[in-house]
Amino acid sequence: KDQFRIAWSIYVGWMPWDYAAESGIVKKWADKYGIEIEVVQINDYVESINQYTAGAFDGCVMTNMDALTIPAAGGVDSTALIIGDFSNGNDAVILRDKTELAEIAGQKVNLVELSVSHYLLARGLASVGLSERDVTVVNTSDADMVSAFASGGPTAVVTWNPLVSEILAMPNTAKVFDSSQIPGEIIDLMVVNTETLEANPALGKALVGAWYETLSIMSKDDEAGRAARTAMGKASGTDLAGYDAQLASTKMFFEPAEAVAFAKSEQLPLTMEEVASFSFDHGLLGEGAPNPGFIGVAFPGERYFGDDGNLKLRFDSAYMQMAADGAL
Amino acid sequence: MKRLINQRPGRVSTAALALLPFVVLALFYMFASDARLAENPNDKLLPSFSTLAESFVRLTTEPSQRTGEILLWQDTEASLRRLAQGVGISAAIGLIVGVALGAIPLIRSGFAPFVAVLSLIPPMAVLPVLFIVFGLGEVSKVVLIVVGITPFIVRDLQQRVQELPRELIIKAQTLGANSWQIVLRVILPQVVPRLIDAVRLSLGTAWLFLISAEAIAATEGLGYRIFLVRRYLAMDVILPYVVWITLLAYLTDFLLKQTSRRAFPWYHTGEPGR
Amino acid sequence: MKRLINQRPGRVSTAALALLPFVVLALFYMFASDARLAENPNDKLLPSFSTLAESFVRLTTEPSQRTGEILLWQDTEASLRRLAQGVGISAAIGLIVGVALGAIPLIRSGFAPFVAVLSLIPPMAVLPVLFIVFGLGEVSKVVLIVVGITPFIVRDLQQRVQELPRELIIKAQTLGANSWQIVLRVILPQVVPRLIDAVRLSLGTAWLFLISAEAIAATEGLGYRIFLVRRYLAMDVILPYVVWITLLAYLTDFLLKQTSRRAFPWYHTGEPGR
Amino acid sequence: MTPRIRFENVWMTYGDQVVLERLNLTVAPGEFCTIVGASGCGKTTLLRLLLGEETPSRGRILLDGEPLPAEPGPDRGIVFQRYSVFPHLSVLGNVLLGLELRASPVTGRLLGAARRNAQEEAVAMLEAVGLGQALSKYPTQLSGGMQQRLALAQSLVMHPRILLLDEPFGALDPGIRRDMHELVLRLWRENNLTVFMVTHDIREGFYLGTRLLVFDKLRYDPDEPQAYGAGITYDLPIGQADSETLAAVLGRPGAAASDRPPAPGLQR
Amino acid sequence: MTPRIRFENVWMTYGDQVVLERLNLTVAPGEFCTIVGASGCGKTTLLRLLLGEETPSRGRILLDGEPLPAEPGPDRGIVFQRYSVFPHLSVLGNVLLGLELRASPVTGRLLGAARRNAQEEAVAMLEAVGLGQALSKYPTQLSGGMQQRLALAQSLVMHPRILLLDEPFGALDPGIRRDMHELVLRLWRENNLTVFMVTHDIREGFYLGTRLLVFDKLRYDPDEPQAYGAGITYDLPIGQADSETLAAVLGRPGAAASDRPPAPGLQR
Ligand SMILES: Nc1ncnc2c1ncn2[C@@H]1O[C@H](COP(=O)(O)OP(=O)(O)OP(=O)(O)O)[C@@H](O)[C@H]1O
Ligand SMILES: Nc1ncnc2c1ncn2[C@@H]1O[C@H](COP(=O)(O)OP(=O)(O)OP(=O)(O)O)[C@@H](O)[C@H]1O
Ligand SMILES: [Mg+2]
Ligand SMILES: [Mg+2]
Repeated sequence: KDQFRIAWSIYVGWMPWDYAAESGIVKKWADKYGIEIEVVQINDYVESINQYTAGAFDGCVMTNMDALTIPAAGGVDSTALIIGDFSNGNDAVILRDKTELAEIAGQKVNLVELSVSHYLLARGLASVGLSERDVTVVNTSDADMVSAFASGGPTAVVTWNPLVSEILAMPNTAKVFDSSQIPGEIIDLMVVNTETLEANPALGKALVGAWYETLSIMSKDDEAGRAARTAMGKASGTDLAGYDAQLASTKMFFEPAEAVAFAKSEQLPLTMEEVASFSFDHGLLGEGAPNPGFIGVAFPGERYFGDDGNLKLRFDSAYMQMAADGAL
Repeated sequence: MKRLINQRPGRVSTAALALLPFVVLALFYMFASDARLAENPNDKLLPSFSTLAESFVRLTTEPSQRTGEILLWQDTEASLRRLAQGVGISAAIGLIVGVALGAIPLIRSGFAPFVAVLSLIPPMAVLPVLFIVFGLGEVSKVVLIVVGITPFIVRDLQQRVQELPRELIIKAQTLGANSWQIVLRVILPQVVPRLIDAVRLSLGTAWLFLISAEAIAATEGLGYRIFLVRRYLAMDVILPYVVWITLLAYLTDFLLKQTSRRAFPWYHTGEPGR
Repeated sequence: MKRLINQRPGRVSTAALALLPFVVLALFYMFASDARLAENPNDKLLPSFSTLAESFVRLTTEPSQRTGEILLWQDTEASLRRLAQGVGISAAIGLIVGVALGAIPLIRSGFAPFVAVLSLIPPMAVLPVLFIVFGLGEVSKVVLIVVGITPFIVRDLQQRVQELPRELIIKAQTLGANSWQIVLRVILPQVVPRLIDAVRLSLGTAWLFLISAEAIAATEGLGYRIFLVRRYLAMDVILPYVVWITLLAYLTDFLLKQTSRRAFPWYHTGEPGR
Repeated sequence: MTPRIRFENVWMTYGDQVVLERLNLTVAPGEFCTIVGASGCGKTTLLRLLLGEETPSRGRILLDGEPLPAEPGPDRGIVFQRYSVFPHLSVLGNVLLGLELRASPVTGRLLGAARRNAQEEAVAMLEAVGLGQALSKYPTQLSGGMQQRLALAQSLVMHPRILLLDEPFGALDPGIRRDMHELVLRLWRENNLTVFMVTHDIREGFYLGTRLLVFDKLRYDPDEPQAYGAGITYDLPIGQADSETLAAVLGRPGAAASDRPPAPGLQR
Repeated sequence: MTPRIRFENVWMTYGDQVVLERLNLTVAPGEFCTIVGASGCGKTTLLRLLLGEETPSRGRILLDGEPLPAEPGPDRGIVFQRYSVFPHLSVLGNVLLGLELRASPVTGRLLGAARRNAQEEAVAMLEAVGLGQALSKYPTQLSGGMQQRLALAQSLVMHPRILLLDEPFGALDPGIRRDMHELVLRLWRENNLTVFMVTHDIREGFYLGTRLLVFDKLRYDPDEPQAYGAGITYDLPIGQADSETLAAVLGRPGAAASDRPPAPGLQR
């Protein structure tokens, strides 16, 4: 097999994929390894993961939580090939006319249910001694979050950028909790099908190569870097300034070595345990799941969380390591 | 052999023929599901019939964590309430505005083009405006249905009123009726069964808008559940819900048809029995 | 004074009356916009007319960064192409299946109930399934339109075929026609203008599905653009797009009507001139 | 005696098309005018003018010496060939309707004693037309002849001064037609009506009327068939109609029908 | 000579309702049978049996000694009161259709010389019925009389052995009707047809036919009106019909109409 399809959707940490595809970087790396890679934009994030899970794509961008609850829980053995970034303030809890997180108690909270926003809310509530029972969660589509809040009805929302900055621009709003207070827990990944990757290491190499070349272009504050970020901004519906603002609250791993270090860190298994227990509590691991560890997660260095007989999600730093070593 | 066009199946073969495509579909699903499950036993996309049945039992018996009610009934109740409100309001507006447009030339000249243009605006595109005006609560879901189907009902009823034989309007005038009386005693009663027809025609669209609205902001409802569990590809929930919605849609349609037959026998004479 | 029901406005007052609601709406918008902007000059919800005009000029002149084409034309072209394909395929299926169901009793017995059930399934609820089956490429957008409107067209055409006077079918047989010839020379040509009517009726729904499909997977198209800028509440882009879509919808409808009038004069005699 | 109806040089045109021209006609109270003429020559238009549904393009129409009201009213009843009764009302409801509308301008309904009185009146009228047994049926359950009886009863219960009939029996079987003729003649005499009745059947016209009006084009231009309208070519007080006149009426080539010039002919 | 049509003890029932009972009838080639009877007595049903659109519930029908085919075919032409021509085809197209269908089973269309020949034949037929000037018009542009001429031409161009007419002139003006009578008689003679014509107008029946069939219930049960069907109550070779028979036919009270028992009556 030498033709592959990967899916991405619009989010600050994934815009490099659009640039990489449009500017020919992906093609260059694919050619180098003698394969073809089609990069497909999908506007509905969940739909892209579903498609990947159903087998329509070989790779897809998603968060660590969704990687666990959708493909892994659906029995599709998946590998987190690239750890692109973690949210460092990009996701936030916002209140209207209130300034303290504890004041959220008793309110209706608009958010995309069962998404990382939901997770962030749970973590935030725990940090002030509240639980989900103290609020009412209203599932609200992300596309309509801004206009919903502008309508004046909702008093509390949890969402991500660029919606956060749009909402914060409205009067009498305050950010009361954000992902910078749980650094490294909301992680944006490029996930590929493990079986496909094992059979075709070229896919992993090409993707990782293309990714870090793109990041090295966009990370520089020179003409080319600004042009790249401008393009990414436009494609996500904003401009350079808007995009830079979003990047500021995102901890991008511009250097592969950083990402490798993150993958090997002690924190990652703990984070995944936290996420698994949240997912289990909300029924995301499926009706048949007896405990949060039902789905095994593997980490670099032969470390595991959960049932290592049912490993379905693997954090693999090998390809990023090659990039760090300049071996691609 | 008779021409194909003249061949009519008997009673039994009609029933058999009618069942056939359903059976074929079920078999096809079964094979596809088996094939996928053989490859990946955790596959969620095409759950087996037994999983579907289990899941259906669970949905209809297990109480929800949030409210303690049975999920399916809770969702059904919420959705049907919204649907009934939305369709009810649309029907009321449709009746009043449609009759006014159809019966009174001055009003028709003033508003028919406006209504025609309104009916062309895709409601999904103006969602933000709807939110601003109607908020995010129950109201906005009902409003989306209303916005979605009222233009059709209004225009259909206007048409129906204009199709009433001119002779009847003249006859009413020769019986001394004033405009109001003509509307009240001649046009309205004749148009109500036609309103039911229009409502039946627009129910499909109403479901569409209901599900879209519930996908945008809700805490319960059939559409809400489908979009929520889509997040973890729980087809074992989605498929029973789809079947259930289809059944509800069929029942609503059937009830409306029967109500119309009962209440307006004069309207239904001459309809083919089959 | 004549009865209200008998009063007809003259030509000039008809035009004035028809314009009135549009003017009122524009004024109403202006006041609402001014009020909001006075409170918060950065308010994005109801941009002033001048902002809208600027934005419209930008949309119609500025090239897209992806392809270098003008955004609005690029989006329009993509959307209209999908719409045309989707509606074209639906019309073709509708014609073939509708005529088969309507003309041939054996086929009707076999498939009419199945089609009736299919038409009740709300396509929005089976979106995930559709995407799995048809992928997310261009195909899926077209397919969503097809799935959304074909059942209606099929059932409408079946109805129309069954409504053709029985006498004509008998007459054709006394002229020696076989079943195929009856379909080809008697039923099909009479049903094509009715197909155009059905397509016109379903265009609104087609737009709805197109916009929904483009919001899920696309990189260009009118629905995509609205989806993309919706998260920034860029009403200065959304409103011109909505007006543009409405205009396109109107034009499509008008073109279809005219085409039908030209091509099938026999079908349109006896229609009221107004 | 003031004439009931007087047409003074009435013209009726639709755009370019002249339908009626130079119409002068005086009808005394109690006359029974039957109107025949080729299809499309303007017979229905004449009735619409009498109804007030249309206003003459030129000239004027007087009712009892006053200008005719410009819209239909309860003094002029009508029975059409079709769609003359309300499908959503029962037989009784159809006849009650006029009484209810007259008595109750806002709700259009009567209650209690007033309703009972009106009901009695309606039933009496229905019995007069032979529908006493079908009070609670809907029009669709009635035969064509019964529907036309109902339409007559509905009009007559309002005691109009003028009764307009537009081919009221055109769709009926000959047998039923004959009964209807007797009914109409009886009602005409009993209610002291002035009747205008359009018919395609000249024998019907001769049999029923006190006066037969034959409509036809007065002049004809083959290049511009719509340039000239129809007028009254024969105005025959019945009884004076000897076989010669009859022959003349029947033989005269008309000019308005679309097929070929047909005379308003005898059913052979 | 084998009879063209032979009914042997034919019964026709719809569910409980007996429409026709004990029908025996022999019709020789070239006869012109006119059929009268009260509304709903089964006249149209008889034609549908002859078409093969319905099969008798009991008994059998023979065509030229063979069992009648169970579906319509080109040997039996028909003209209905309405919907007899194809609205989507021009006048010429309507008449060409049968010729095209016969010659081209797959496309149903003719091209080139074959088309020109068929066209000539069709035009000749249209001229015979007086529609030579309207070849490219659509039926909706024709008057009622012209439409019925067209329907006749369309049927006759196929040279059927039997022509069935179901109240073909019921909707026409008397003047136009008279022309149509002459046309039908001429076509009947020229084409050596066997004609069955249903009419409401008994005079039309007497004038046109060589044989008049009067349908009516043979027996009647007031409690169960649907229990007995109609049969032939009079079978009159025309010419033998003296005024006495005529009076008998006209005077006999029928039993089937819904309004009141009407006789198939004279248009008075
Ligand atoms: N509203 C109208 N606008 C334009 N032309 C009209 C209108 N009403 C009638 N006409 C024309 O006026 C002429 C007379 O019509 P009318 O209905 O009075 O004829 P008629 O004598 O009643 O014919 P028929 O015997 O067929 O009922 C016709 O040529 C018709 O086309
Ligand atoms: N398909 C059918 N199913 C049931 N009953 C039928 C059917 N066709 C005809 N009938 C009944 O058979 C009887 C005879 O009908 P038919 O149409 O033959 O009468 P007809 O003599 O042609 O009447 P008309 O003069 O009104 O045309 C009627 O009572 C009718 O209701
Ligand atoms: Mg008329
Ligand atoms: Mg009949």
